[in-house]
Amino acid sequence: MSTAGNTMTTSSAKSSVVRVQRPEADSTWYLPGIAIGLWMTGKRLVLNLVETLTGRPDRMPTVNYPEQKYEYSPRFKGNHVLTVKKDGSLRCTACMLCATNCPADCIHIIASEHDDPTVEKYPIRYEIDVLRCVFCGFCEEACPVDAIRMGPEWQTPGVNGSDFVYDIKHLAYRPQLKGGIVSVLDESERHKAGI
Amino acid sequence: MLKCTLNGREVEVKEGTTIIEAFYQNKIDIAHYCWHPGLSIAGVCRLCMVEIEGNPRLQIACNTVVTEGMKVNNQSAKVKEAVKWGLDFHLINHPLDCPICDQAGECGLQDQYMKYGQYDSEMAEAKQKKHKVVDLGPRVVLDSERCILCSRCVRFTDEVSKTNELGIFNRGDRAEIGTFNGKPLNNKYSLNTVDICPVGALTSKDFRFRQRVWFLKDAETVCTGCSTGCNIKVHYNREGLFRVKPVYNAEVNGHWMCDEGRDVYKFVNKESRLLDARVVSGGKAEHMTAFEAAKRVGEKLKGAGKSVGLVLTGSYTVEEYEAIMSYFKTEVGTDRVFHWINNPESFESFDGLLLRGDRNPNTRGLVQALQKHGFSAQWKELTEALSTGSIQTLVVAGPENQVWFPDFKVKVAELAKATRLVWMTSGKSSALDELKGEVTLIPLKSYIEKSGTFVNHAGRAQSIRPVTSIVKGALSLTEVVSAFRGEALQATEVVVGRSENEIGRGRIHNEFTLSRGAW
Amino acid sequence: MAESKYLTEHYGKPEYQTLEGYKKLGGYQVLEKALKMQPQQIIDEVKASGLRGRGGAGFATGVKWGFLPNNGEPRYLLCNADESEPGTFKDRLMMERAPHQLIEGMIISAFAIKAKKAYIYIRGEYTGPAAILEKAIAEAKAAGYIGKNVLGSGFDMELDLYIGAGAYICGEETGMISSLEGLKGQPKLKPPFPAVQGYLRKPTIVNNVETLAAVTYVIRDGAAGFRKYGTEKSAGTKLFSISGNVNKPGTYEVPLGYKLMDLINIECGGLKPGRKLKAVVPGGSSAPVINAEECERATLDYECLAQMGTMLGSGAIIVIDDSNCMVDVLSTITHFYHHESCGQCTPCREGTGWMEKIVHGIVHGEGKPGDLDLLLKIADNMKGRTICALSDAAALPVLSFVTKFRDEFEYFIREKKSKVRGGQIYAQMHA
Amino acid sequence: MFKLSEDGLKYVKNELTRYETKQSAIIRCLYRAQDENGGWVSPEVIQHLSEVMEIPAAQIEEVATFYTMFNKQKVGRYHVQVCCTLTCGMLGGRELTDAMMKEAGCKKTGETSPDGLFTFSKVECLGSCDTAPMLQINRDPYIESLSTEKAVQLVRDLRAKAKGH
Repeated sequence: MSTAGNTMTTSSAKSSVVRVQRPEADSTWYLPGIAIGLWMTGKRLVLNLVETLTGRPDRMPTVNYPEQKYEYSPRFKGNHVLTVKKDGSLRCTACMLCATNCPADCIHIIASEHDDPTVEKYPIRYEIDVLRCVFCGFCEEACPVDAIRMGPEWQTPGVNGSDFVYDIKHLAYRPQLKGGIVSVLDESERHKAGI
Repeated sequence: MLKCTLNGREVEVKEGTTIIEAFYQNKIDIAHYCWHPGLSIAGVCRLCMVEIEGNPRLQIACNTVVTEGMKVNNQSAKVKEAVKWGLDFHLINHPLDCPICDQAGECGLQDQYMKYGQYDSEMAEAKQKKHKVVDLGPRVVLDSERCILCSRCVRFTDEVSKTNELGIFNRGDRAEIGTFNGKPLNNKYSLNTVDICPVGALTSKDFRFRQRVWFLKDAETVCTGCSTGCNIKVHYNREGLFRVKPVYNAEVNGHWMCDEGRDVYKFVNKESRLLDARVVSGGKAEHMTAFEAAKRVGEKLKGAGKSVGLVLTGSYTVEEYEAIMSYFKTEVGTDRVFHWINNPESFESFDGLLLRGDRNPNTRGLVQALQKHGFSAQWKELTEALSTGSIQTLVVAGPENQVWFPDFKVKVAELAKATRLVWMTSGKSSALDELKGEVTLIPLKSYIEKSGTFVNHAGRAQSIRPVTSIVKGALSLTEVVSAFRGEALQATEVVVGRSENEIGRGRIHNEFTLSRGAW
Repeated sequence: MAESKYLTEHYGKPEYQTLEGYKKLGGYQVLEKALKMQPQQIIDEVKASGLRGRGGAGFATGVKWGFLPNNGEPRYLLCNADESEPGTFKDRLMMERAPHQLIEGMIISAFAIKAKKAYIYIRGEYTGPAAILEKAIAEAKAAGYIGKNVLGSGFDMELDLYIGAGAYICGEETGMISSLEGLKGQPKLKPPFPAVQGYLRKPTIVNNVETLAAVTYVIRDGAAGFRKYGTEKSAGTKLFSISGNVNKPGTYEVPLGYKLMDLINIECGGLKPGRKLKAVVPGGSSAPVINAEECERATLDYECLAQMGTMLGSGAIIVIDDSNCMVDVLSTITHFYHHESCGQCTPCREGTGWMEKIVHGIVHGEGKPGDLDLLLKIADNMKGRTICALSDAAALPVLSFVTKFRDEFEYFIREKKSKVRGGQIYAQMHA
Repeated sequence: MFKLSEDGLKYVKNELTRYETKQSAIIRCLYRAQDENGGWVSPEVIQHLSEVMEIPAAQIEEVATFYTMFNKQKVGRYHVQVCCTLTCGMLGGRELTDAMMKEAGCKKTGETSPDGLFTFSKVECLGSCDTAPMLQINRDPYIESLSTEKAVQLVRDLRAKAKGH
C-alpha cells in the first residue's frame, strides 16, 4: 500500500516527463500502516463497548438483524412489484419498454388481447429472471404507466434456480403485497382529463 | 429534364414530377403523411409545405409540379413553423396509447414528431372520442382515434384493389374510416392498407401484439407464395420470423403484395419444421443428422440406374436443380425425373394484379432445367412404374409450402408405394410421420436459410440470400447432393443476414446491436 | 344616392315570377339581343363592365370566363345557389321573386362561354325556392328558351336543377363540383382550377346567382350603362342582406360605394331605441368584424372594406349592438365552422374543433389566461394552410373578435361571466 | 328489410339516367328513400339503394353520413330544425329551442319525444336571418319571425293537429 502520493506534473511549455521514484517493495516499512489500522478498529471497539454498557445503543451504527431491520430510504431499489388497478387487474399493458430498457435483458413478456376493449392489451406472461437482474431501476424509469416498481424488500432467499424467475403471480400478488399495490395513476382521472 | 434547386442544391428532374417526388428521388427529408408513391395525390395532411421563391404562400409539395429554375426550400423558419403546427393539429385528438399500439417504433407520428415536432403541446381540451378496436375484416383491425384521416387506405381500395370497401364517414373531426357493415374489408390485398397506414389505426390481426418492432431485424428476399416473385422483406429475430412486408420493385410487384404471401413466414418457423433426419425401416426409427442420413442414402443410389426415380417440385432454386439433376443423370444414371404440379386446374389463373395460380416460385426454373437435361418423363409413367415396382427407390424433393399443395396427403400415400422412399423437405407433416415401410426423412433448408435464384413466371431471375438459420442441421439440395457423393460438407454459408452498410439503416437500437443508448 | 332598384326593379310585382309576367316586363328580350351577338363580344362586354363575383370572392367575372381553354372539351356552367354563409339570404329572395331573371342570365352566359350543359346547385333547405325554380325551368323549356336550337339560333343548351343536402362547404366552388359529381362535398385540389378541369375534369365556370342575373343587365345597358351605378373599381349595384339588431332587417339593393351607416340608419331604420352600435360583420360570418368607429368610415365596396382589413364577401351585414356579448357571438361562429368543416385537411378539421372547445370553455367560465394567445396562434396557423378557404373563414372571425374586443374576452376569463350581460348568457343559464 | 315502393323504384331508375354519372343521383335517391323510410336513412336503406343503383355501399354511406339533411337515427314525425347560428343565436334561437323541447318533453336534441311526434335539432344557418329566429320542420317551407311564446304555441298546435286525425 504505497503511501507516497505520486505526482504527475504536466508541464505546459515543453512536454518533459518527470520520473516518479517509488520505494522498493522490500525496503518499505509496513509497520506504520498496520498501526494506524489497529488504532482505528480498536477505537471503534472500545466506543461500542462503552456505549452498550452506558445504555446509549442508538449511537451505534450496527443493527441487531433480524430482530431489528435497517430502515432503507423510500428510493431503495428492492424486489420488483407489478402494480394493480383499483379492480385488482394488472396495470401493465405489455408495452415492452421495460424489457427494451433493461441492460440485463432479464424481463420477458408475452402480450395478448384483453377481452375488455377499453384495456386492449395485457401481459399473459411477465417474467423477471432475478438472478440476472442488476436492480438498476431502468425498468421503473422506462414504464410510462407506473406499472412496475422496485419495492422495499430485499431479503428473498430461494432454493433452486426456478424460484428466481418471478412470474406475474409472484410479482403482483405475493402475500407480502396483500392483494397488490394500487398504482398512483388513477385510471378514470386519466381518461377524464382527456390526456 | 428540368433544373431546380432543392434547399440550395441544384438537381435535375424529369418533366411533370412533383416537388415531393423530386425530394424523394434526391433523398431529402420532407414531412408528409397522405402522399404515397403508389397512390393518387390527396393533399390533405398539409405537412409537405415548402416555400417556393416568388410565391408568398407556402405550397404543398405533393401537388405542385416542378417548373424550370424553381427554387424550393423546406428548411426555412416559416416552413418549420408550418410543419410543427401541422403536426400539432394531427396530434391534438390523438390518443396517447403508444404502449398498446403495434405501430409504436415505426409510427409516422412518432418518427416525424421527433424529426420535425419536438414541441410541448398546448392542448388541454378534451379529445375527440371515437371507436376503438373496430373489426374491419378477417385480417385488419381499425382504431379510429389513432386515425389521422390521410385517406391512403381509402384510395388503396379505390385505385389498387378496386373493391371500394373503405370510406370516410361523417364530417369534420367526427369523420371515421370504416366499411359498410354488410361488406367487410376482405379483398386479397387488404393487408397492404396496414403497410401504407402511417399510424397505428390499421393493424394486422395476425401480428397483433406478437412482437415489438424494435426487437425485429429485417432482410429482403423473394416471396415463394406464387410464381410472381414479389420482392418482400421478412421481419425476424432469434425466436423466428414474425411478418412479411413488400419491398418496392417497379417491374415485379410495385409497392404491393397479396395477403396469401403474408403467410409465407409461417411454414419457415421452428414449430412447423422437420428438425432432424429420420430413417424408418422395419418399424424402427433412427434419428440422425441430415448429412449422415443423406450419405447413407447416397451409398445405395450410386449407379442404381433406372430403378431410382426423382420427384421435384417448383420450390427450389436453379442451382439446386442443376446439382441434383446432373447427379441423378450421371452418377445415378436414371432419366426418371418427374415434375409434381400442385394444382393443375388453376395453374394458369391470374387475378389481374399479382396473385397467380402457379403456387411455386421457381416452376419456370425447374422446367428449363428439365429440358436442359433432357428429362421429359410424364407423371403417369411414375404411377405405372411404382405399381409395377420398376422403381425401387424414389427420392422426393417435397414442397416447401404444403399449404398450397391441396393434394399433399394423397400424393404422399401414392409415392409411399415405392419400396424405399427418400423424402426431403423443410416442413414436417403428419402424413409423413405415419408412413410405414422403409422411409428416410431429410430436413432441408427453407428459402430463408439458403442462397440461390428463382425464375418467376416472366422468366425474371431473382436471387435470395440466407437471412437467418432456423433449423441447425438442415441442408440445401446442393449440400444433399454433395452428401450423396460422400464428399465432406464445405463450410456452410455464413449467415449474413444483411450486408454491413444496411445495418445502420432502420432500427438502430435493438437487442442485437447490444450497444445501449445508440439511440 | 339612395336605394336603387336595378335588378330588383319588378320584385314587388307577383306576376314577375311567372314566364308571361316576366316577358311582359321586358324579360327574354335581352336574350334575343345576346343570341345575335358573338359569344366573344358578350365576354368582352362583361369584362368591360367590371362586373365582379357577387358570391363572396369578388373575382372579375369577365376575367374568370377568359380562363377557359379552347381545347374543344365540353364546358359546363354552374350556378352557385348554395348560399350557406351565415347572414346571407339575398339569393333566396332573387330565386323566389325572379327565377326567370336567373334563367335568362344563365342562358346568355352559357351562350357566351359555349357551355352545352348548365346546372343550378341549390341548397337542400331551400325547398320553396327549389320548387319555384323547377316550375320556371319547365316553363322556359316549354317556351323554347332552353333545349335544342334556342330561339332558332343554333345554340342548344340544357339546364337542370341539382339539390344539395345541407353542407356549407358546398358553397365553395370545388366543393360544389364534388357534390355535383355525387361525391362528398369536399373541395378538390387546386391547381388544376375549375376553369381548366372542373366538373368531371371538364372546363367549368361557377358563378353566383346574383352575378349571373347581373349579366343580363350588362348586356341590356352595355358596359357604360352598367357602370352608371357603383364606383370605378366596384361597378354596378349589389344586394345586401342586413340582419341583426336593426329595426327593418331585409335585402336592399344599393349601388356599390354606398355608405354603410346610411344603409343602417336610412334603409333599415337604425338601431333599436336606446341601443348603441357595437360592431358590424360586413360580409357574412367569415368577414372580420369591424367596430363602431370603423363603421363610420366604411363604404360598401370591395376596395374600402379590403383596405380596412375586412371584405365585402357575400354582402351579408350583421349589425351587433351593445346588448350582445361578443364572446357569446363568437361561440356560435366557432361552433358553426367546427360543424361545417368537411374534415379533409388536418389544420382545418382539428383547428376548428380546438378553437370551438377553447371558446366553449371560456363561455362556460372555464377559460384560462393563456387561451386568448393560444386562439390567436391557432387561427394564425390555420390561415392559408388548406385546400379551400374555410380554414381562413374560420380563423378570420376569431382573429378579429379576439383582437378588437380583447377586453370582453379577458373580462370573461377573469370574472367567469359576461362583461355585457353578466350571467345572462345562454351557455351559463342552460348548463 | 327496407324496399323502395313501386314508383319510388321508377323515380330512382329515372334519376340514374338524368346526370352524366350514376353517383350524381345519390342525393335525390337518398331523399326519396328517407321519405319512404319514415324520415331517416337506415343501413337497410343504404343496402337496398346500393343494390338498386349498383353503386358500392361505402360510397352511398359516405354521402349519407356527410350531409346533415339525412338523419342517421329515427326521428319523430316533426323533425324541428331550429337555426342557432350568429343572428338567430343573438336573437334567442337557442332559448327558443329549449322552451320547445321542454313543451314537447324531449330532454336533449336528437331525442324523440315520448309520443313519437317531435325531434329537435339545433341546425346551422338556414339563410333567413332577416326573419330570425326561425325554424324548418322536416323539409317544409320556413316558419319565420318566431318568439318563444309563438314557438311553444306551435308545438301545441302541431300536437293537437296530430291528435286531431
